[in-house]
Amino acid sequence: MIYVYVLATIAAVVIVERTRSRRVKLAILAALALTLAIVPFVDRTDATFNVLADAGVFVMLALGLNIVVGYAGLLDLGYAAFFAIGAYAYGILASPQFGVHLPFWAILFIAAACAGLAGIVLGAPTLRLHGDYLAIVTLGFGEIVPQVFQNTQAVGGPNGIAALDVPSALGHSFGTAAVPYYFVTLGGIALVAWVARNLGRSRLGRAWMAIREDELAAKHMGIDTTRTKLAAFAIGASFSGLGGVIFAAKLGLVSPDLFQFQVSVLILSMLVLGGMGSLIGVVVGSLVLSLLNSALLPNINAVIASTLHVNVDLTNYHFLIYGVILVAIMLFRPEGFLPNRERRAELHAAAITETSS
Amino acid sequence: MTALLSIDGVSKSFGAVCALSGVDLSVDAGSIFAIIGPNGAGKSTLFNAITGIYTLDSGTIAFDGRRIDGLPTFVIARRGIARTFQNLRLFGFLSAIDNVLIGEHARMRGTLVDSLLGTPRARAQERAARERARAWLDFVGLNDVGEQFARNLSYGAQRRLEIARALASQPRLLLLDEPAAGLNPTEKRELADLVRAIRDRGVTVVLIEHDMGLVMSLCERIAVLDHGEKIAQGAPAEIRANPAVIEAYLGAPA
Amino acid sequence: MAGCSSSNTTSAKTITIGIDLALSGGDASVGQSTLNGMLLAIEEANAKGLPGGWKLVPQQLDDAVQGVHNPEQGVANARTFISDPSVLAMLGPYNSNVAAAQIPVTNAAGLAQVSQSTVSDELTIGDAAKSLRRQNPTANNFFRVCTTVSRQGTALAQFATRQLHLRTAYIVDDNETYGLDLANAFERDFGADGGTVLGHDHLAKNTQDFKALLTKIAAAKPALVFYGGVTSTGGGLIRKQMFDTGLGSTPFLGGDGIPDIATVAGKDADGSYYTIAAPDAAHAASARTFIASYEARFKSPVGAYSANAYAAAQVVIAAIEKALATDASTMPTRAQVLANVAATDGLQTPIGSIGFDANGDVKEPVLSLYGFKNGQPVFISQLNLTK
Amino acid sequence: MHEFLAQLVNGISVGAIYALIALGYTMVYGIVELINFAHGDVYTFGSFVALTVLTALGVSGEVHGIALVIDVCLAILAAAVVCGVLGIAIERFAYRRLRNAPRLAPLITAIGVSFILENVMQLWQGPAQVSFPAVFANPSLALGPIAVTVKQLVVVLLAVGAMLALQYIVHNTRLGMAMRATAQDRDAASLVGIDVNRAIALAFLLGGALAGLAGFVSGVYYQSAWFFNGFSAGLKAFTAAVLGGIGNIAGAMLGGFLIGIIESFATWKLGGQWSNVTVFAILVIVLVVRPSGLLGTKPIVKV
Repeated sequence: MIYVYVLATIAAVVIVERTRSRRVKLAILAALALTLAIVPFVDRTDATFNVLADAGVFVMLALGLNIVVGYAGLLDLGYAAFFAIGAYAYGILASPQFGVHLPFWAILFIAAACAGLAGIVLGAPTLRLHGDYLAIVTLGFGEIVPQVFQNTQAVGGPNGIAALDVPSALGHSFGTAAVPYYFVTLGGIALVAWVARNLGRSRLGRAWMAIREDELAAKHMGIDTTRTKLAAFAIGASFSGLGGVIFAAKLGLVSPDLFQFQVSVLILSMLVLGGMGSLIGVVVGSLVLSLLNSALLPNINAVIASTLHVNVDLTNYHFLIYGVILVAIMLFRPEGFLPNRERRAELHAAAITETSS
Repeated sequence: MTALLSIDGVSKSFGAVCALSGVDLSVDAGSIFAIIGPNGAGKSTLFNAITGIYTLDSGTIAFDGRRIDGLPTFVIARRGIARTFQNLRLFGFLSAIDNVLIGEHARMRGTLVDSLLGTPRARAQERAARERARAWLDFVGLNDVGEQFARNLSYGAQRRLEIARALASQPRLLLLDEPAAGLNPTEKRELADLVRAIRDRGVTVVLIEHDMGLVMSLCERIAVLDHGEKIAQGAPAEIRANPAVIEAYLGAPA
Repeated sequence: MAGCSSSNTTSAKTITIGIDLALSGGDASVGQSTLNGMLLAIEEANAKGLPGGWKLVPQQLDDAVQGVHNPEQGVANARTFISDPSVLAMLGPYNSNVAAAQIPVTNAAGLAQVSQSTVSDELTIGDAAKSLRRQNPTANNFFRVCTTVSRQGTALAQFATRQLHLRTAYIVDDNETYGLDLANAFERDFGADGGTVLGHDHLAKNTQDFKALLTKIAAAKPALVFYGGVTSTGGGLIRKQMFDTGLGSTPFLGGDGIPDIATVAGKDADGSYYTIAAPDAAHAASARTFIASYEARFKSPVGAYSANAYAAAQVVIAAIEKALATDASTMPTRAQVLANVAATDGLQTPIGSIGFDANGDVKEPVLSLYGFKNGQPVFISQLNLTK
Repeated sequence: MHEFLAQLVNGISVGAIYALIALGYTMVYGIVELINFAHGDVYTFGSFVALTVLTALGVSGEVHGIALVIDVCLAILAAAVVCGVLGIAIERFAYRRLRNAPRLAPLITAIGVSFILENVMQLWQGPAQVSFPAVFANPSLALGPIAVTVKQLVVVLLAVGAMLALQYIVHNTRLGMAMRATAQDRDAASLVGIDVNRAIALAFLLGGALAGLAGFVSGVYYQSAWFFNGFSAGLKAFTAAVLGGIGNIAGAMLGGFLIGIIESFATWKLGGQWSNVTVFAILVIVLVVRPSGLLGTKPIVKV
């Protein structure tokens, strides 16, 4: 069923993107929202909504990274650092270890602020750097942040912080079911996507794109590139701070090995696979990769047994399958599933220069 | 008349190469001013020094009576100096209208919250900015290309788009770096008309140009640079008769 | 639907045992051999036949994402099992932090979970464990056939001071949950037993080169080097590189994470000591049989936790069989299986007789101490701990 | 002082391996501006190829005299050739089609190829760490007050030799010239008749061969190999290449040695758990002060 839900959602958002009529768009979005809200009351399979809630967190993260990489063109290979900061904020502010028990909803704001601040602090040294030099410094921060958590016994060292508080809403505890988190991530995605959309059409968003296209020309347009870039880091990071809180609360645990380089790479892959810069693309890319990683690949034996009626053991081939899928998608759709207008044009332009040269 | 831009003893060298040495220049408000000189004379370097890309080795640059040398490029731009580039630097993968809108960046107000939440205020401002942008496109004669990618426009259109983008910041001084390069005679004539129209809107124009015909017919004052030094300054007729200028252009008499 | 399909495709009289381990990436080496131990037990039980013609079906899920064990995926897998009514019990995980994330979920669902290797004290003991079980505080559902790290640390400290008569130690750990806890336990008890700890260092992850650390240790001239960690995070390489740094003759002690260091260190493993939370194979017929069948079935030597894994599976299988013995006409409930697992006592396994205390830990843990000779493990003595 | 020197020697030896891998990163980056994330796995692949050859030659322990030279040369040759070809194959299969695609597309295929290689090696050599024969006898040479093992000497000599050879190839041969021209401006290079595809393939060949050499070196140095090693070694080596100034051969070498030394000293003075943090912190500081790395040249703003 989970595949049906995800594919239907993807179909709906793609139609929304392709439709011109504003009224039709709103109608489809409303229908989608309603359906997504009703589904958990019809389908009671907890595991399904668990996967969807996990995927939802990654959608939020990918939308945040999209601000930094897709909009502002700053290649960030250490995005998991901000995710870690958000998650640890929840670990510290809502756990028996520290005896602090702030409500989940308050921590969402605090963590977004903390992560945003970290975005500014870690972004500042990178301002003079270009392209891949920027990438390697962010990669460095991505390595440093979780290792500092790992080496700090006050936050549990390698054990991290366990038995975190269970959030509650309107006096009802979330309990251990996944569905409440599913709703929280739905809300989170809606919020983050809406903000990202606003930004993309705003003065700030255009300034990011100007920097992405030509930093020097952007300066000549009176754009304060320092502040503008820091704003990208801060806003992108704060999105992942939100995601981190939901992630930690749902898991009931934070530990440093959750935020390694692989996570940054995973989120970046979601972005590139989906189509950088395009909100719909990013959502689709992160849903597809999440599903692949947390539903399809772990269950691949069972899925093949039930669809093809052959019994094979592919547990040993996880990486191979994943790698082949990544390579194949990129070779056949280098611009991603649903690229934005600029990417499509970029590729088209490259193809023209290719044939003409 | 008061000098809008005064450049005083400006020097800049890159390693052993001296790109500018002791250049003085003063541009009156409301004029069309040309900087000419052979290739490598330091003309573009001077523009880069004005817009703060290069830090000066010595000398001062003042705009409207306030020093601007040492300020970051974006601050200089916000003071009211806009420019175009010798090798077009448009935001190629953005639409023409977005290019112009980015030009308006410094003129638009808006807090972070406006950008984040898309407040009614921000949306109203956005609509107004878009209308102004269209007007600028009309002004430079690009009425129907708004949604096309900048890089897909014809060369001449790209040149004009760059001017529209620069004008969108409502500058008081516009620096045009070889605006006529690569244009055909008709386009050059249209360019001259455009520059005059810009000046008539109260914008002072400084241009670097190689086309002498254009320079002589369009500009009120001309400065000549050679090997990083100013060798002459004056009205077109004076420049045309100046032996040092002739020598610089034709080479030292054998 | 996420992984709920296995029950639909097989015949009606099947019971699924969920297995959650890290099976790909950096944890694959130990994950695969652990999985094999479980599969072997299930295959043997099916071959022997269950009451009423029931069949056991293993369903293994990988909790590694992008090559790293991942608690979030562990929870997703646990929920997959919970969503599948044919899953009556769960085996695994390998890592303590995965277990810490899973316990609240499996506890709320009343699904028995038996782990072979998660040794962190906090999973079963004290307030920390209680807060993990908060949904259903009265019904513990998490059991483990391994002993806690603190017990191993105590045993090794006592061995070092009382039998090897070594008084100074340099401690290294791999800065992961198991390794750090073990090293801390050793440090505490070694000191309490009159030893002096000259230094305690932690490793950076994914390192191959330990010469800088060993040069520093050599300068401190310890009588022994203690290693908290597993072979793959550095145990084997450290032992080997001790010979490059003049520490070749210094004894090297570790816990049940390094029985396989000879695969990396070869003959240089001589001079190393480790504990296994089980009686020695030579002293238990069940262990000899197990090793023989394992090697015959998988054509590879047993891994560090293969026997534990086999024992954990035995616990679950026995609990299911006991439920079927009373009524084989319908599928047992999870509650029945859980009650039977909790009541496990005197179950004969390759790692000794297993029974659980109220926390879900083994009642009378037996620790065997090993050394190496010519790169082969040599049994030294058995330590009975009652703590 | 004594320990200082010993740690310096440790750092230089580790650094030599990073440097060899970093050279491959730098070659590839210099010519196609691609962070070849699969490069670390090519290096591990080299270890396994060398191991396979040594096993086939019947080497299981120390070898002496002429047999040592033959065995070592064969193992190096095999590792370098196989990895060089592997490098070309990866370029042909996963990168070439994407040369004009958005910049991040080949980055993702690189990651995909890395996963594929890791899985292939896991299936080939098993998931556990594999022991590697101790080819070199292990006496220490007294070098002043400190002891240096034969292995350490071999590692450093091979690395420096490889760098010199590479410098020669890149700067003094026609092929090297073609590579440099392609790196400068691909279109212009093809206009003057340079086979751009060949030049790029050559960069991957050389990079892969160096990774193969590094694989052999790390095998004999650590006497172990593991399918998962390449990931973190690659990350360090990439860091080294950037620290030195990516695209610059001497810079990659310098960066590699520096990172090895920093790691050693951080482990000595701060504790092993801080070594990675220190490496990356120094990287950040260096790049803030010199945004193009230590030996990288700052691009002049051309307007």
